[in-house]
Formats: sequence, C-alpha cells, structure tokens
Amino acid sequence: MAPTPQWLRRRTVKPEPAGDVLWEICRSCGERLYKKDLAEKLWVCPRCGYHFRLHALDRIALLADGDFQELAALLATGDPLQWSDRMPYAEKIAGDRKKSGLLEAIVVGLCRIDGVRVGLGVMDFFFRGGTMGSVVGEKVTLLIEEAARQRLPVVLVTASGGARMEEGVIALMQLAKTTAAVERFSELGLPLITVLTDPTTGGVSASFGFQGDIIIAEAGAAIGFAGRRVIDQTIRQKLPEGFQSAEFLLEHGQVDMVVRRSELKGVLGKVLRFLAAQAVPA
Amino acid sequence: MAPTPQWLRRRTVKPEPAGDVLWEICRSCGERLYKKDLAEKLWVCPRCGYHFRLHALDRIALLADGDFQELAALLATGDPLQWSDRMPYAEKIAGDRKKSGLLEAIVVGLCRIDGVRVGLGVMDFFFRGGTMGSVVGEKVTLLIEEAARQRLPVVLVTASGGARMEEGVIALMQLAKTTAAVERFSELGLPLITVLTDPTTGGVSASFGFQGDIIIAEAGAAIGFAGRRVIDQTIRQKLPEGFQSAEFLLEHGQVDMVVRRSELKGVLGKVLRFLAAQAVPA
Amino acid sequence: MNVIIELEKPLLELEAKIADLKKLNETQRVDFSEEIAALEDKARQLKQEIFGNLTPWQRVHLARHPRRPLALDYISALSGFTELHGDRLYRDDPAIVAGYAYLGDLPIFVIGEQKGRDTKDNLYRNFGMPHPEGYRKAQRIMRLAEKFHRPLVTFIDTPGAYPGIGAEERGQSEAIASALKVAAGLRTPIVVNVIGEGGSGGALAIGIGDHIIMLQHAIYSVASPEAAASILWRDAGRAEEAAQRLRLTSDELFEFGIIDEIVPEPLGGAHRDPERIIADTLGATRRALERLVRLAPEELVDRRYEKFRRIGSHVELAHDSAAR
Amino acid sequence: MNVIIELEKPLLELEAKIADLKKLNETQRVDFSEEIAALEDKARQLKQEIFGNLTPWQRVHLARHPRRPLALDYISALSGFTELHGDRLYRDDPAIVAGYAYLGDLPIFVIGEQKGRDTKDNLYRNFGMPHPEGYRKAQRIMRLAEKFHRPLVTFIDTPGAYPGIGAEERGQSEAIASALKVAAGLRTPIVVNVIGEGGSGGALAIGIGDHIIMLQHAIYSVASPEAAASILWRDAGRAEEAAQRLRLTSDELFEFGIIDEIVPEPLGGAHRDPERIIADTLGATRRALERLVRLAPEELVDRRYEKFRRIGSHVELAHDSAAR
Ligand SMILES: [Zn+2]
Ligand SMILES: [Zn+2]
Repeated sequence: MAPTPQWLRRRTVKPEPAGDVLWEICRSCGERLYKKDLAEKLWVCPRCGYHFRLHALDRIALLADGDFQELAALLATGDPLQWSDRMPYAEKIAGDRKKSGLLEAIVVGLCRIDGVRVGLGVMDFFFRGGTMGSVVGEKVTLLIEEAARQRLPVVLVTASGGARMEEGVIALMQLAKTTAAVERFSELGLPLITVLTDPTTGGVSASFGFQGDIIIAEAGAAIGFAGRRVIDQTIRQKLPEGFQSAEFLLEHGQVDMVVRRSELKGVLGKVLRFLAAQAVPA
Repeated sequence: MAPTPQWLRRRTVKPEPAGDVLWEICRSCGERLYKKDLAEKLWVCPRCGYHFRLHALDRIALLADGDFQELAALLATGDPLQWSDRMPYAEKIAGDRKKSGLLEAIVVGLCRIDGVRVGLGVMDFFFRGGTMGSVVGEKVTLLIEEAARQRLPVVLVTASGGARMEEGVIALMQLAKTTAAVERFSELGLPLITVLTDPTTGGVSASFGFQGDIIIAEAGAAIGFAGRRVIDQTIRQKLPEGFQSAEFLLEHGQVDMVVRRSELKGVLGKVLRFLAAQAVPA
Repeated sequence: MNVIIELEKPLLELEAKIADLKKLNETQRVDFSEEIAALEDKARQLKQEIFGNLTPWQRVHLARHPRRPLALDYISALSGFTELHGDRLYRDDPAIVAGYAYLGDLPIFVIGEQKGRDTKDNLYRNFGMPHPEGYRKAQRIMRLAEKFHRPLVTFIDTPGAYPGIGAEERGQSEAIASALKVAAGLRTPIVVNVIGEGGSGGALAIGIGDHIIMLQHAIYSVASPEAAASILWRDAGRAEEAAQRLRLTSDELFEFGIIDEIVPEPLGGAHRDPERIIADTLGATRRALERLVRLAPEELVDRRYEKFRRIGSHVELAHDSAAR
Repeated sequence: MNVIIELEKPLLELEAKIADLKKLNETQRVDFSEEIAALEDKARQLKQEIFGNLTPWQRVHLARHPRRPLALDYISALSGFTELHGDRLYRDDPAIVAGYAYLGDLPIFVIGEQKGRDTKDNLYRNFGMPHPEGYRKAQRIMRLAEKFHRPLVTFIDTPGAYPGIGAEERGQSEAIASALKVAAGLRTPIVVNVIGEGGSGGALAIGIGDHIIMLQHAIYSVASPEAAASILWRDAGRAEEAAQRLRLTSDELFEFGIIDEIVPEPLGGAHRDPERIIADTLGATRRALERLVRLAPEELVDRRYEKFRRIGSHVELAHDSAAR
C-alpha cells in the first residue's frame, strides 16, 4: 500500500494489532503469510486469492485519492437500551474502540475516487462485527444528506453482521432511516453505488446494501440476509455449493458484478465517471 | 342469459351457428348438453364446471348493463402482406365473418358494468383464433384513447392465439402500438383491468393482457406466452400438472385472482367501484 | 409450548365454572347469584395475579398466543375485502395477504402478514414468515395504492424473514430493501399496525408509515428473542434473557418514540375480546387516516422522512481520543 | 445446416485460390497478375450469381450465418463497455447482455441479445432466446438509462422467446409486456438495431425505440419462419414457405414504415466485412442519437407514441353487412 496519507496520520487513535504482530494465516488455504507482504498485496492471499477482511481505514486508503475529509467523526452511541449481558455494552464498545482505532463501525466522509468527488462510507467488520446501530445509521444518513447538498455520488462499502442487537428496535429503525435518505437522494437523480464486502448480511444487506443503482460485490464475499448458521439451524439441509458467495449472487441476478480488490478502485472510477459524464439534456 | 339487448339486435350480421344446432359436447367431461340450457348457464358445463369459450357478443351481453355503444365497428383489415396460402387471407377473413357475425376478432365500445361507466373490449377466439392484427391493435388503441378522453377505466377481455401470422411484422407491431396506448393511459392514473379467458397466449398475453393494474383470469383458462404444442416440440419433457392454467398462474404469482364466469360481472363491478370511489386528495 | 396457555389454565377453568353456574342459575330454581359473585371476584383477582405483571418473555408468548387475532381477522372485519394475489414475478406468497377494502367508506389497500391458525394452516402460511415474493407482492400493492391515491394500511405479525435456501437465492435482502425504499417514498398515507409479533426486517418491510399503531401486548424487535439470543450468544435457548433485554414491549417502544399509539388490550390479552380489539385497532387506524389524507403527498413524504430521521441515540464526543 | 454455407463454398474456395496466388506473386519471380485479375473477375461474377438474388429463405440463413457479427461484437466495439448483470430478482440471463459504454464520447446504456459462437457457447446463451429474467434485466437497465439521462441503444438478435417450462412459470408474458411498457414511456432516447434475427415478442421486448436501424440482410418477423409455419400449418417443415410469405426483409420492412434506416451490407453478408458493418451500424446509431438527444423527454415520448401509433393497415367498411 501507499505511504500513510495525511488524513490518516491526523487521527490520534491508532488500532492495537490483535493476534500475531508479524504473521497471518490464510483462512482459505492455510498459508502462513508475512503481514507486511500481505498489506502490500492489499490483503489478498498471494497463494489462493482469498480476500482478507479489510479495516475501514485501509479500505479508504485503498480507494481515496489523497485527502479524505471525515464527517461526523466523533459520533458515539448513546446506548439507548442501557444494555448489559456478560458485560455492559459500553464496555464492549470501549474494547472495540481500542482494538480498531475507530469510534464506531463506519467511517464516512468526502474524497475523490479516481478523480471523481464522492461521498464515501466504509464499514468495519472488526468493530462489533460491523453491526448497524444508531451511529452507523446516523453517519450513513448524514453522509447521504451532505452528498445530496453537494450533488455528489455516494459510494457505500458494506461489511456487516446486520443490525446491532444491543440497540434493539432502535437499531432496526436505522434500516428505515437510511432507506429514507437513500430514497430522497435517489429522487434527486444522484447515483448510489454499493460495494458489498465480506460479510454483508442482515439489516445492512436489507437496506442500503441492496439499494445501490449499481451493486458491486467483492470477490469471494459472503452476502445474504440470514446468516449461514441460522439457516443451518432452521432448515437442516445441505446448502448449495458457493451458497451466499458473491459469485453465487451474480448468477442469481442479485449483483451487477464481482470485482477483485486490486481492480476495485479502477472499476469504481469507471462507473463514477460514466455516471458523472455530460448527460443528455434532461 | 337475459333477453337480447337493443344494441345486439341493431347488428345486421348474425352468426351462422357451426356444428350441431341443438347439442354441444363438453370438452372436459364429454357430457352431451342441450345448447339452450348451456346458454342459460353462461356456457359453463353444469356437470363439471368447464367454461366453454364465449363469443364476444355473448360476453358483452353478460357484462354490460343495458346499452353498449360500439366504437370503430366497421374497421376491417387492409391485408398489408396480400397474404395467401391454401386460400387468400381475404377469403379466410370472409369465412370467419360469416361464421361469427363479426368483422374482426374484437368488439370494443363504451358501456356500464354494474353501474360503472367503462371502455370495454372483448376478443373473440372464434374469429381467426382471436389473433391480433392491424384491426385488433387499432381497435384496442382507439378504445383506450377514447376512454382516456372521457377519463373512464378500461376493461379488456382477452381470448387469443397470439399475433396474426398473416399480417407479419405489422401484427407484431400491434404489441408496441397497444402498449404505447396503455402506457399513456396509465400515466393519467386511469385503471386498466384485464380479464384473461381461454386461451390467452402469444402477442396478446405479452402486451395488454399482462399490463393490467388488476389481472383477472377466468377459471380453467389456458394462459401463457408459448403455446403448449410449441413447448412440447421444443423441450420434449412432461409438463407440470395444470401447466398454464389460470390456477397455475395464480400460484405462480402472475394473476390477481381466478374468477368463475358466474361471478365475473360482480367482481368487475366491485373492483371498478373501488377504483372509481372518491380518492384521497391527490 | 406457549407459556401463556399454562398460565391462563386456572383462570379459564374458573371462568368455565362461572359460566356453568350462570346457566344453572337461569334454568334451576336455586339461586347461585352469591356464589357467582364470589367466583367472579376470585376470577378478577386471579386474572390480576396472572396478567398484572407479566415478564417480557411471557409477553412474547402472549403476542404469539394461538388464539390471538391474526391479520386476516382484522382485514376481514373491513368491508368488501378483495384479495389480490401474486408478485407478477415468481409466486404468490401466502405469508403475506394483500388486497383492497373499505374502512368505513374510505377505500384503502391493505397488506398483512398472516400466520396460520393450526399446524396445516401454519405450514401453508410458513408461520407468517414471508419469502422474497411476499415482499415483492407488497411492493406491487404499495404502488397500486400510490397510483390510485388510496391510503395503505398494514398489519405486522411475523417472527421475521424466512431463513431458507430459496429465500436467499431469490434475494430476500433485495426484496426487503426495495420494499423499504418504495414505502419511504410512497406518495399516499400509510398506517402501520403491529398486531402480534414484529420481528426484524420481515416486519419492517411493511412497517414504514406515517402513523404506527401497536397493540398493548404486541412485541416489536430487531430480531425474535430466539434469533437475537442465537446471534448474541450462539444459543437460541437464552431467548428469555434476550426478551428481557431487547425492550420489545409497546410501552417501551412508545417511550423510545418508535410507535405513535398504543391500543389497550383487555387484561389477559387480545384473544379474550377479539371483536373489541379489532374494532379499536381499526378505529385508531381510521382516525389516523382521516388526519393523514388531508396532507399533500409531498408533505406526507417529508413528514415521514423526518419521523424516521429522528430515530437514534448518539452523542458527540469531544475528541476521538475520548475513546481511550 | 445453414444453406448459405453450402452456397458460399465455391466462392470461398476461389477466394482462397486467389489469396494463394497473391502470396506466390509476392514471393516468386513469376508474375501471376493476369491470372489473379481473371480469377478476381470470376469471383466477382460468382458472388453476384450467388448473392445477387437470394430467396427469402436464403436470406433467413444469411441472417443466421454462424460467422455473422453478434451483439457483443458491436458492443465490444464501443469504448469502455462495462457489463451489468442480473434482474435483481431471480437470475442473470446470459441470452441478454447489458451494461454501459461510450459511443464516441456519448455515454450510453446498451442491451443486446446474444447468441453463441459455437455449440457450448450457444448452450450458455440459450441460442439467444431470453428467459423472463433477461427481459427483467433489460427493464432494469432501461430505468437506469432514464434515471441518469443516458440514451439507450439495443441490439436485436434472437429467434424469439424461449418456449420452456421455467420461462412460462416465471411469467414470460408479463416480463415481455412490462419491458414493452417501460420502453414505451422511457424518458430518454432509444435507438434500436436489428442486426441478425428479429423474432417475435422476444425481439420486440427490446425493439421499441425512437429510431429503428436494420442491417440489410437482417430479418425481422412476427415469429421465426419455423414457428410461423408451425402455428399456421402445424408443420415447422414448411418454414421456407413461411419465410417467403412473411415479408421479413429489410427493404420490405422499410416500405411498411416499420424501420427507419437500412445499413447496407457487402454482397455476401455482414460476416464478409464485420469491421465495416459494425462501424457503419454504430455510425448510424450515433447520427440518430445526436438528433434525438436534442429533444425534450416529453417530445421524445410523444413522437415515439406517434411512431408506433401509425403502424397498421385497415379500412373502414360502409356497413357491417359488407361482410356478406
Ligand atoms: Zn490463501
Ligand atoms: Zn363438463
């Protein structure tokens, strides 16, 4: 990857690396990989092509040209249910903040992708499994509203286990809130492009994830509404090969294309330039 | 059926009855039925419930309250391809005119159904298999245009073997023409209700037949795009039970309801009154 | 097994006894009035004891009570209901019923999630769990309501979307996401009634509206307690605990500002007086609609936007190092 | 077996001979110029003999020639083509390809019916016969074109809709009917190119537009000759006769006012000079678009209405007894 951009260096909180500092095991082929090499290869296994889950900041560094102007950076959950199970929800959040260097499961802001100005939101599966609670819903909505004001396209990169249980029905309502924002944005004739990465399920796939005008899936990503475990437990029958993989969804007509990580920025740039090109007089 | 209404008596051409004058054999159960009884029973077999194909004029008599103001009554085909095979197309037409008492495979006009004023078009399978050529396309279009002018709902009762081969691509273009009329009509917020009767296939099912806001299928009707024979010849495998029946289509989500002939007028009246009722201020 | 059925058993027995006595009282010459009065008093006490302080888990079971009125009970109470079938794409989904009807003299379109009354019926209705084709039928009906300027009334009662192979293959994410989008921008009034169980995206798919009514003992949740427990702790057996934590009761949802109105139920639940509950629910729906039909479509959609825009709970930290 | 392949065999042999001689001429010291000139003369004569007066049935086979340029050949000749997949409902149909590209510097959406190049490819493409999901993908792309104010360009090349069980189960009537309706009202310019075979509703589904271009040796018909013969005489074997009667050639369609422009092909067919044919077709498309993009959407849709409104052939009789 390129040297750390300015916007990233400005962030005061840094992630605390989990597990082995130097080595990483490929989930798909079992290969032991040197982390520094892996980062250079955009976290794609050089042996089998497996796409590792990417941290939001790494994804932004991958996609944004130069600067990234973060929005709503300091929003944090209000813990509406005052949830607590094995530990208080607030503590879980604090733990994930430390590990991830993020305040929540999404980073949103304005930047250029391959020269085109966009609103960009990137979810982070390492923060509470990328679940959507009040803050994710609010930040997606704020991003879309700001992009609407500036008449910019929006790119949302999803990675999510669904709605955040610890915020109960208020988390569920973030589907409605973000949808309302997408619908209003869409009425202005502005494009939403979604990039579904591993994994995208539940409330995020069932709201803005599948509301894109163009829907791109990252190679090998697991995408669906219900998680595999829930389906297994409910129907207890063998799942078809490749079930819920990006490629499976392409065949089933659900996504426009499946793109490898190395090509993602190029493809996004192409789509964005096409949609931004001088249009027929309306 | 009720005594012959005035509008029907005004017609100078009368159909020449085909086959046995007194008796009819049920296609479904084989029962020999007295034609006069059968007509009283709306041409539904009293033994097995089979719905005989209905002549357009009988259908209009069944649906219209009192008067029916026919439109474009004297349109006849221009025979654009000057078609001839075992005999000239013009002769085939002349033969069907004699047998059916109709000039073409559809009758269109204005009337009331259960008190609601509508534009009504009824196809006749006994005229060239209810195929759509220039005249059917033109009459459907004229009906929709007139209904649009008067802001009336339109009810189209289909019965068709598809596009009329003898008019070639000009017949095909009637799908485009009638569709354009439906689309413009629809943009005015006016309702189109289609009633698919036995059989409705090909160009008619693939245009206005399935463009209804509400789609009603008559019980037992065969409905589809490709005819059974063509499918049989192409794929040579066993067809599912009830394939292309009205009930099969209901299960497959294609039609809103399946209605018995005796209930059709009542159901249409109900739908029409609902759609004509005082609306929310727009 | 529904825990409410066990709980209400002594009460039902006592009530049967009272009914017997009342019959005797009418037909025999002996006067049982005093005994009846005493038993009725006892029944009132018992009812209070049983239902006066239900746990969230018990309330979940009350919302799932097999005799609780279902969507079609409400819809059939409207005049002139005509069912419209199918998504025009793949299949007619019996877990979602839809059509048109009149609420008083107001022509409306309706959509409801329909559970079964018995095992056979439940297999047919897939226990009220829609497939993608159900959400797509709902979208079709929403668009009809918009085109013909009729209000839309929905009835939510589902454990959630169906976690099955076909449902995933045919894109239930897309189907729900699109239903939400259509509802968000629909230029006609929408009144939502949560009548039983409101579970996850399967509920919300017909849950975006201008006025959200909830029955007192209905539940509405980000996921069914079983699913939530499975997601949170990989143990569906801890559903009772999840029910407790999820804050899924009508009073809590009203406090959160998620719902706009609660229809009170008799002590013991809606199934103890279905007719009244149905009338009250339709009455509340009607009052809401009478207000909403006066708004211009643009205003309606704008207010709906603001309504959902507000929902959330977040704070702004002073600095991102506040995380430390 | 394609009848054109037999017909063109002597010509191809002669041309191979000429090519050989030319090579010899360059490498050897003997001068073959005269022989070459004579053979080239003969080839020209032969070509004229073979192709100068094709029967309609032979023209059907020319339109189906295995080396004739296919939709993706035209689409790939555009700059920056990106394929977009799927109907978002059920499946991605390989018989219809769609996406966006640039025609010169004009951003456009494209939809094409795609046959296979060989047996394996044809099985994958279902011989260019779409399923309902193909027409539904087409509708999705049409709506994208409208939303983003980009013109739509289509390429027709199909024997027709697929007569199969799944296609009927999933409502191919509805799928075609809806595609027609979307195209009829689409508020962006549409240019249609009939490049090979235009058969029945399967062709028309992407055939409603503002300017209809047809290649000289393409065919466009209410049904494939085989299907028409089967429908008319219950005998697909009489396809040749049907081809003769159906009036499916470009000059006849131009006379009928069904198409607006013919792109001439070299004697022998488009496959004898694919590059030129593709360039000419895209050039014609571009000229049409340059004119169409200047129209306001309302005017565009109105003109499209009038364009199809006119098509038909009927007379008004003096009296209905005229039938006698
Ligand atoms: Zn690997
Ligand atoms: Zn019978």
